[in-house]
Amino acid sequence: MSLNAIPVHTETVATGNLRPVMHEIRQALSELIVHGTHGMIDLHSLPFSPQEYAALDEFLGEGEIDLTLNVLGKTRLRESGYAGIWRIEHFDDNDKRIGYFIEIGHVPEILRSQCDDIKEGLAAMTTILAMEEGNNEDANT
Amino acid sequence: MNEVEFLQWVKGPAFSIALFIFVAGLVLRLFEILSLGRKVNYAVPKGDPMQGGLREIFRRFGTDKATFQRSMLTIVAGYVFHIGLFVVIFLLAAHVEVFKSVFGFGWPHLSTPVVDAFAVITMLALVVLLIHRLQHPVKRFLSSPGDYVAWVVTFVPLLTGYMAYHHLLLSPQMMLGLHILSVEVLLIVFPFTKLMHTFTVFLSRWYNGASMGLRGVKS
Amino acid sequence: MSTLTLERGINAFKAQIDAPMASFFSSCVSCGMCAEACLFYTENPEPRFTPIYKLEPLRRVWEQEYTLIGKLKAKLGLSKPVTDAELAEWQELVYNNCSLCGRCTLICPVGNDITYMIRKMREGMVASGHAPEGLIGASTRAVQIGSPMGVKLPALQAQVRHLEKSSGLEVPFDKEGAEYLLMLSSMEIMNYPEYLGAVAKILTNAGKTWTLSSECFEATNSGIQIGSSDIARELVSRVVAAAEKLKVKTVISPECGHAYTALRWDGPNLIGRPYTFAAKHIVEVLDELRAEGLLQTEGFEESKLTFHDPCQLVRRGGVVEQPRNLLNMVAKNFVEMADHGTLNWCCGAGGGVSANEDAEEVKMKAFQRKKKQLDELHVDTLVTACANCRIQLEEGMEVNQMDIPVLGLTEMIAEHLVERKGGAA
Amino acid sequence: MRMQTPSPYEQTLGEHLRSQGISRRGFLKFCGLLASSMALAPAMIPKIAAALEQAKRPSVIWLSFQECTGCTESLTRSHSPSIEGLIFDAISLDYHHTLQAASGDAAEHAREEAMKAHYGKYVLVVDGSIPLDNPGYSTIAGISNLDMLKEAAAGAAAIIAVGTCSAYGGLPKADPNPTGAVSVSDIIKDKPIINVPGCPPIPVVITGVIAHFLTFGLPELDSLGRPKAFYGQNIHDRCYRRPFYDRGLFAETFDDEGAKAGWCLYKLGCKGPVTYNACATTKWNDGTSFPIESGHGCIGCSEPNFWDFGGFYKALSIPTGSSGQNVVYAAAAGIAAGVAIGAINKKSKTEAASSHQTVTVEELNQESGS
Repeated sequence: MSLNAIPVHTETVATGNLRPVMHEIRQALSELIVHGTHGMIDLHSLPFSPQEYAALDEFLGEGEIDLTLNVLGKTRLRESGYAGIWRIEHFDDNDKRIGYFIEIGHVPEILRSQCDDIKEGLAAMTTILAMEEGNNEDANT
Repeated sequence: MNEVEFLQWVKGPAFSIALFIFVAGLVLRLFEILSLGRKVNYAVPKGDPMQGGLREIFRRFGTDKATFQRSMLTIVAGYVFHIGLFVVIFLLAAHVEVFKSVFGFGWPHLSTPVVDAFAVITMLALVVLLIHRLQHPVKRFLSSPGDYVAWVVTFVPLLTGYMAYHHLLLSPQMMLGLHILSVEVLLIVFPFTKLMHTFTVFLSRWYNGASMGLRGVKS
Repeated sequence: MSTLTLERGINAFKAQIDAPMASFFSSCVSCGMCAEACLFYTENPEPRFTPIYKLEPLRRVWEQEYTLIGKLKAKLGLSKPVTDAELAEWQELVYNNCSLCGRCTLICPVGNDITYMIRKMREGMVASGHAPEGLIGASTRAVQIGSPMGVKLPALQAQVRHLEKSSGLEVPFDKEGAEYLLMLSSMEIMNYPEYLGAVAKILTNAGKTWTLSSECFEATNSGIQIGSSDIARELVSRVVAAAEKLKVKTVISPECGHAYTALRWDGPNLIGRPYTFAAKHIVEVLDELRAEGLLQTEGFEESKLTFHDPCQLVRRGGVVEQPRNLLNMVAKNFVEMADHGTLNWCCGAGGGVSANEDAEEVKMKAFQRKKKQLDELHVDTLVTACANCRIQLEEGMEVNQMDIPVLGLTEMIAEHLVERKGGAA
Repeated sequence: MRMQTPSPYEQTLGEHLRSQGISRRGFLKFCGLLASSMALAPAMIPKIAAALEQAKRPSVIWLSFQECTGCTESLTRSHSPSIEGLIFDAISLDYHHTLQAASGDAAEHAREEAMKAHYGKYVLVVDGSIPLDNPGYSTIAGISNLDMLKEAAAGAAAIIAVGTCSAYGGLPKADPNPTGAVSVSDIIKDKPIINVPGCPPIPVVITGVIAHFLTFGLPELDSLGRPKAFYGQNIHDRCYRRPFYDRGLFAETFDDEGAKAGWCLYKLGCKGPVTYNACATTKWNDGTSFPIESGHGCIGCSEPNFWDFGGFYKALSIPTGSSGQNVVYAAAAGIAAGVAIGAINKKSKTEAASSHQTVTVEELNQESGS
């Protein structure tokens, strides 16, 4: 049984955190333009009512990008209606959301191909190529 | 003793002791007063002492215009803090629960922000009255340590209660503990200080009113 | 011979303290409002003249003797015993600066009867030898001569003879079974002899039987003013004895405030039993006659006049409407003072102040309150129903160069009296 | 969770995760979630990543004393590969008598080995309280809890007291405390102790504390020895029902309209206002809800002596004694004392009245003349 099936219906409540978060996002966006700094806000660490989550969603709107990454479970990246503001939702293997961040930046940090991974890939590619070439040489001989 | 143990202590044994002293003290003080007795009055009454007594109990909540003008600050600030105290003590939900646990029945409460506002106004009125007491030549002259003790033990529970509610300064346990402790101090000193007027005011008004009633004095 | 000592004073305090006083002391929150209610403070604003402060030694005795916490404080040395020097210091506060007017008692928000306590405190002051000279003299004359002013029977008899001769009225002495026994105050005999004539005229005209007593004509009671129940009892017993001997129905208290209190309220308690007669103030008697139609007047005073309520009549006696009923019979232009009736301000000389030479300066200061009240009104005439008030008011007017005549209410009524057919006259 | 024998070469955590096939992206996601779980600002994520890269996999010895295994259950019930699972994987759990495959002498041997090999470096985790009345009340392999704790604590770098029992005595210590139960900090005074109370603690808080210890060392603690990062939040301040409290809207029973409307549970005994824990934000069961959200007041399980806090269903403000009865006794005592004092007063007054000497004018004049 889901929580919603229990006949407890919370009246609309305001924790008072919505406005400050909106302003924090605006501030981070202007920081991005002026100093180029990345900003991140952890929505899970704040008390938010479902209504406030919905209100924030509506405020941010939908943008052009909606990506899903497969990293330790899914991670969904959505650009908001405002360029540079991203919603980042981390899910576990059971598609349970375990993290919810707002990131302010040109590209979400996690989307970039990471140096370590690139290095590892380079190493792997080099090995594979070397092995293939080795095989070819074997074949040629 | 950590904060939680402190809170547990003030809610448990300390409260029991304070309540015991308060109730026993009240009863004792009433005996102390009433045991001194009153002589039979042989004068033929012109009016009903009982009626006069009851009338004065209520009439003295008000005052004549000239007296009001002469003692406006004392009366207005006095009223404000007395009403405020009543609201804060008896109409805060958390307090109603306490009374319910003592008496076995409760009553409706006001919403917390309303009581909160009353608490602030009450504290302001008390501060105004304290300043007035320190400044006014008669009040300053009349005031004994007992008057200031009564002020302090009334003010501190309001302040600590306000701070506990708003989670100010100390941890909520500590503040709530201090709040309850300050109320216990209030309860303990209550019967033996000026605070006793809470009850004797009705007795005094009744005695005075009965004398007035007997003489047929209508005010 | 035994002497008055501190010990006897403290003992008197202990004996006087009762439940109401314990309650009053427990209730005081030092709000200071009684100061504003007291003309001895408002006209001379020194904090020590605050009514409740005048009781401080008594309060301490109560706390030390009759409260657990007080006993503890005394044991710990936190509260010192009351000393003789303190009582000497307090004499000025308890006698010179209090007229027992009862205004603080009326205003006190917690309902403390401060006046009652001052009266009780004077018991201890007397017993410890801290009563003022003037009141001691008055009490001594009252006990020894029969009048605080030293008026003896022959003086009254002479006045009566003069009155009978000039008015043709009969002024009976010692008439057994008369309805009324008329009591007088020495002040009336000495200062306002018209009073006796006025009453004689009204009572005779109303067809009432009345008499004076040759054994006791003085209604004032210095024992009440000095605050000694022993002396007050002695004095009031004489009135009771005279009234009971003559088997009168009613004893009429004269135009005097504290005589009324002494006779009407304190008397029965001093002798420890109810009277066999009624005690009434002359104003009450006159109003009864008016109500019965036995008192009719004609003509009106044209001048603008106001009425000074004697404290003992209004605040301590409940006589508020009666003088107004009477005044309205004869006055067209009667105006009230801003604070009147039970809220009236004292003349400044009641409660023994007038008999206390130490208080002469103070009582003129206190009169300023009455002056302010009168200055607001611009009246031509001031009427009152207390000889003591009247003397103080006249003196105050003179000192302050105010040109307002002070009249006695009874005399004013007598002047407008219509002769009844069938009246004894 | 693998039981591993200590290897001479100690992998760093970063290396360990990578060897588990976790990509750098995964590592970043992990660090982000870790920051969130440690209640750290997202700006700390790069620092966490750097610290984790360098951190050595620590040896952990887990001792269970007077406990119900609820704390371990709390941890193991979290779904894998959850964030807490990953952290747990990142440590070398060398002894945990409920979880380890070995039993009997072999198990105890593993503990002794680990203690010897990592002396001064291992992390000691304790759940359960320690009975002091009689060592026989709780023993493991014939060793009393007290002895085992003292021995294990001697070589520990730090102690993490998991659960309210080990942190504060918990349920075993509840009045009348039949076993004389005490907390770890009552016994061990010379080692850093991190209290992770809760009955049980939130799993991610347990692992978050471990992660914090690995990345940044000892966390900042409050006056009750709890990491401020997780226990700095007052349940009441963070509660989504707080607005109802502020408006004075309270459920009076568990099934009234107020309860159905999700009003504040203060009157039903909620101890949120004096409780510090991360429940209101971190929540339970993979973020599903927390007790208040499910309609039950907070019982204050992360606070000392919560069992004896005047009843779970009594409002916080209610005194714990039986006040009604107290008032009756007090009134009776007051009457008894009052009657006695009244009698003394009356006697004193009667004596004063009877010793009164009549005042005469002769006396007055004599006195005034003198």
